[in-house]
Amino acid sequence: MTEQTKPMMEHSEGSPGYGTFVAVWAALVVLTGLLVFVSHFGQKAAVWGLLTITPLKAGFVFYFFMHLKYEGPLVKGVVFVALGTLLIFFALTYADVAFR
Amino acid sequence: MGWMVEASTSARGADKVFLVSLGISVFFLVFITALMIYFVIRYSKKRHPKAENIEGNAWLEITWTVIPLLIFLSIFYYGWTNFDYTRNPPRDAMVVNVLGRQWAWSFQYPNGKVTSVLYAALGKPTRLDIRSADVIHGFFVPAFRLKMDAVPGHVNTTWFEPTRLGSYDIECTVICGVDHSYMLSKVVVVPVEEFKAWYFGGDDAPEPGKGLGAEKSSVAALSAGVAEAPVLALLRAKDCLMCHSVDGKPMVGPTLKGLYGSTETVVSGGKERAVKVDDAYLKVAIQAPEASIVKGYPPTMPPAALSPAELSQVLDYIKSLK
Amino acid sequence: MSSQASAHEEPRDDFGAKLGMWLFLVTEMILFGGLFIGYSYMRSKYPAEFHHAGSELNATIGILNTLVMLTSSLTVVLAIVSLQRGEKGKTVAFLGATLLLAALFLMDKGIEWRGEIGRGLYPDAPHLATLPPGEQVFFGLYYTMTGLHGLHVLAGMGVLGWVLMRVARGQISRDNSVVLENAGLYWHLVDVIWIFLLPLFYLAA
Amino acid sequence: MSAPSATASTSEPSFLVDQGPRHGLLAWLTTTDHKRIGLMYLAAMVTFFFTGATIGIFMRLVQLSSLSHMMTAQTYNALFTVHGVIMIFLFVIPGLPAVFGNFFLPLQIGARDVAFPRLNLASWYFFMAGAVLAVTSLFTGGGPPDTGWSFYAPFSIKTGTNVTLAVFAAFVLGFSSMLTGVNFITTIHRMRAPGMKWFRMPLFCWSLYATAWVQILATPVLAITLVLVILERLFGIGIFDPAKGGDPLLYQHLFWIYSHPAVYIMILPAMGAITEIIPTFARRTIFGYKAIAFSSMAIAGVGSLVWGHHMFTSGMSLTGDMIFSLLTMIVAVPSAIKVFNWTATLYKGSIDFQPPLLYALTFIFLFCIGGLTGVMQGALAVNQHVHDTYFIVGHFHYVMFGGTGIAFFAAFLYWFPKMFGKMYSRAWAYAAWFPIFIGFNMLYFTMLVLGLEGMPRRYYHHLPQFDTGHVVATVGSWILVSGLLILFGNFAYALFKGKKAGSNPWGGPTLEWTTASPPPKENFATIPTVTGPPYVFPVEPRP
Repeated sequence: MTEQTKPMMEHSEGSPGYGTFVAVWAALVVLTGLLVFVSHFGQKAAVWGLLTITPLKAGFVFYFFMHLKYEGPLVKGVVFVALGTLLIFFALTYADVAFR
Repeated sequence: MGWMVEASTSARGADKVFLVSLGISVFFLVFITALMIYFVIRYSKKRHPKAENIEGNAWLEITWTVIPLLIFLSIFYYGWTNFDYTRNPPRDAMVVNVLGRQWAWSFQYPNGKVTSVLYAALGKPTRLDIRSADVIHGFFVPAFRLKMDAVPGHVNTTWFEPTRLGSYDIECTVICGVDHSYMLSKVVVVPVEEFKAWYFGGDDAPEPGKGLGAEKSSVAALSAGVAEAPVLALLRAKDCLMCHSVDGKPMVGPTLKGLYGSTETVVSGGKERAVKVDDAYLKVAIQAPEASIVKGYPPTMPPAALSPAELSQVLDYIKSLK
Repeated sequence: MSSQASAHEEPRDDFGAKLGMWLFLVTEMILFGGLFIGYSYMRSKYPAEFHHAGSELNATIGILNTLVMLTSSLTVVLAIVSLQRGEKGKTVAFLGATLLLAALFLMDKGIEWRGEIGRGLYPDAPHLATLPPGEQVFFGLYYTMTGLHGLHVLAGMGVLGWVLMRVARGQISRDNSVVLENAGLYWHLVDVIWIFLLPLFYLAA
Repeated sequence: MSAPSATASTSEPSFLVDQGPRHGLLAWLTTTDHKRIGLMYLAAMVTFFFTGATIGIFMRLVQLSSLSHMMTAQTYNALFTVHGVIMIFLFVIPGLPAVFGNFFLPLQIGARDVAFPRLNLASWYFFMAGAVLAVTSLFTGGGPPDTGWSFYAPFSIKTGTNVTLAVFAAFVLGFSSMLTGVNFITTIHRMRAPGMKWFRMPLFCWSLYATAWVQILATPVLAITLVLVILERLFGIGIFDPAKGGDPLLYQHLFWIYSHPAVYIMILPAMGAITEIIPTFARRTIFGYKAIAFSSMAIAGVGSLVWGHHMFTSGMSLTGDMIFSLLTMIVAVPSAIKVFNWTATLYKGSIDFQPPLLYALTFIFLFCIGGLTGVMQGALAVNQHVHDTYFIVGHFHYVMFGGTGIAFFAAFLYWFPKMFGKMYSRAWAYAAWFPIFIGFNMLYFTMLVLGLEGMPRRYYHHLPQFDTGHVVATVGSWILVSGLLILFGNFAYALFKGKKAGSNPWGGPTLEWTTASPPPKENFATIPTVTGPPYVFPVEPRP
């Protein structure tokens, strides 16, 4: 209502077309294939795949499909805070688990 | 804390931290309260009709951020060192296995002796490996300022070195069911020689700690089996009384009071049926309990190893509990 | 949004609606985050058991479902593009495709669960009780997490179905596309969660 | 607010008068007016508060040794569980944000309503549904739950009592809390009046903003934990059951990841309300506006990271113990900052010692005791002794009752004339203070002492050495309750027979005082334009 008129303009102009999203989808399929491929090289590779490729895929969905790319700093900040909090929850739980 | 007994080395450490943090707390509380009261009187509407709008003072803000931070951090450090102490038992400590279950403690010593009261030798470190058989319990000795939970699936370790003869309360501090508040016992601290005499003695070795006031407590009286019917001692020895009461109180298993002659619904093989409780049923229920569990109770009772003589003694006793 | 009788009608706040939706998604992320914390806690406790139990699952169905899920996410985002371009027919078609894919996903899931339950791999099953404790926990987590995800798929289908109906009736168009966008956001989050579930369970072996 | 440009015309009817097509109760139950929803929360919560207090009285009675036979141990265990569930989930957590937040957030930022009025009503229904479920759990299934409000596994998955339904009730209540959080954050971001910059917001709004973030970020963890307990009980999924490889400590982590931040959900809005009251009656601007605003955010942030201090005796790793103890000490700092700022706001003011200020200062005193005892038990060596004893019970009653509860009363005293347009008897409000203050300290300070002596919490039966303490505490509880009855009797009387209150009886500086008492349905005739900071004195008289 007030000073936040800036983010209102969002995607109305220059919004991406079908092609962009199909390309993103193709990338996601390829990454899935890569993940499955990597996980055949034993437990360690599977865990590394889990820790790197999966967040990358999730990032693609967030960034393009969920239009985060086209959002203002506020929505980006909200997502950042949520993920940061989760990360800290993990870290502090591991402060216990990893040192038992 | 003058009015409380410090009976171990850890208690001394904990009390020091307590007193320091108490002192700081009281200082802050008195300071803030006095200031508030003074301001309210000094700057009341009558005495000070025109307020001054002071929006803040950066230096003051920084001061009262940094000073409390430093104080709190030093309290943390002080608390940590004394805590660390209770978590690192010395190598020469005697290891006692503590088992909590609904609703009793038992203590097993390295030589296999098992007691329901914890015996410890004065000035000798005792390490406690604390386990639980069912749900979480809390092992708490106020006189030692010592507490450690008994968590099923975990072995939690702590230790103490008694500095005073006497008998001290053990209490359960984590809600564990209906008789949580009766899950009590004692630590009995005795001179080393007395402890050795009991520890290395045979089954008939004298109980240590007589004359320490231990027997005055109702708990100790229960545990020591003073003036108990022999059959009650038998039931206790076979752990029956861990789950069955003789006074009508619901526990893990059904109470034995008024049991004989009643009609119960039992579950056997997944089916329910009504049973009149008589000698035949009780014999089965004691020796092969998993075959017919009374509805509403967990199927956790182990078969009790009783000689025929003991069995008839128990049956007579159950009949007598009207 | 304020009441109908209002003399002062508030201007519609599309950005506010979207912000609210994102905040709601935050709660969903943390909801599943709690389960992920539980999973990693247990996995660090029982690495070998998780590895072994993971091999009991059918990775092919898991991967297939991942592809289904990704594609359904694509169709939703395409539906938004078409709505903003005013191509109503396409929007309806894309949303319909999403619903079909979602149904396919649930069907796959159902077949998979039936297979596992048939093999005695479900909580409190006599067979499962004979397995080492870590594997029992694995299956407990597996059913909880995939089950909760399945419920979200079902909820998402409900929302998208409702949106589809309103698009077909012309009640949602390029002027108020924020409704579809918010429904889409929800669906994508469901997709993201599945992206994580795949390696956690199916590729753990 | 220096010269807000607009005020309500007195001709508009108040929000208490039905204006829609519906009338009477139905009009209330279908309203989307934030003020009415706030009052509906208020009605529900006062009921729950007195229910919980009555249960508390019975718990105290049992501790008089001569009366210990009035109920069985099982009943006692059920009572303290129900007391905890009612007080925490139905009163303290939602108390200030749902009642005063709903009512005054839009008024203070110059808006007509919250961002999602219908969602707001839905939150109220979730709240009531949760409450109904909680009450139902007492009379169905295996009887009322006996696990304590913390539902610790594996006891909560083994006990035969009706834990499943009670836990589900808490789950639904969590939903209500989350949706309120979503609503408030969006409202604060989107609905502020023109010129109401972030640092022109009243500090109560800042505290609600911080609270809403905690509600959003922590509550879902509780939701999932409770779902796991339900699944555990229904299907035996084994995640918390050690017999199946599960781990009770995981339960504790997940539970406290929510339930410690929940403490800050309880206390932050209370601090916010106090921050409104003090400058109004000191007739001067708040000392250190930004410090207070930022400390709210800091409490919300760091407060979410200290849950492990509930687990110092659970067998957590030593590293965990150390990190959580350290963080616990750090979270005390922003609270200390607030206390210093409040005190400094009294300095060189022109203090009008009205009942809200008396209760606000009482809050500071009691909260200091609560906070400082918190610091004491944050020290690991001390914690080992006092954990799970009456010391803890005393401590958290100082924070939750002495803190949030008293702040609730202070806020009610402060805003009552605005909400209902009536004024209560100030003499009786002062009179109620004495029994409340004396009874409170007799009850809970004694608990602190009992805890140090080694009295464990949740004990039906206590050892004889604790007799005296229990008698003192029980007598204290009677005095406390008589004070509460006077306080609320005064409110009830004023509701019907109170003198008319003007639109700004206290000379409050913030926007809610510029509109009529009670406010009209649309809050403001025209949306005000804000030109300066919130606490500017002297307040210019309204035309």
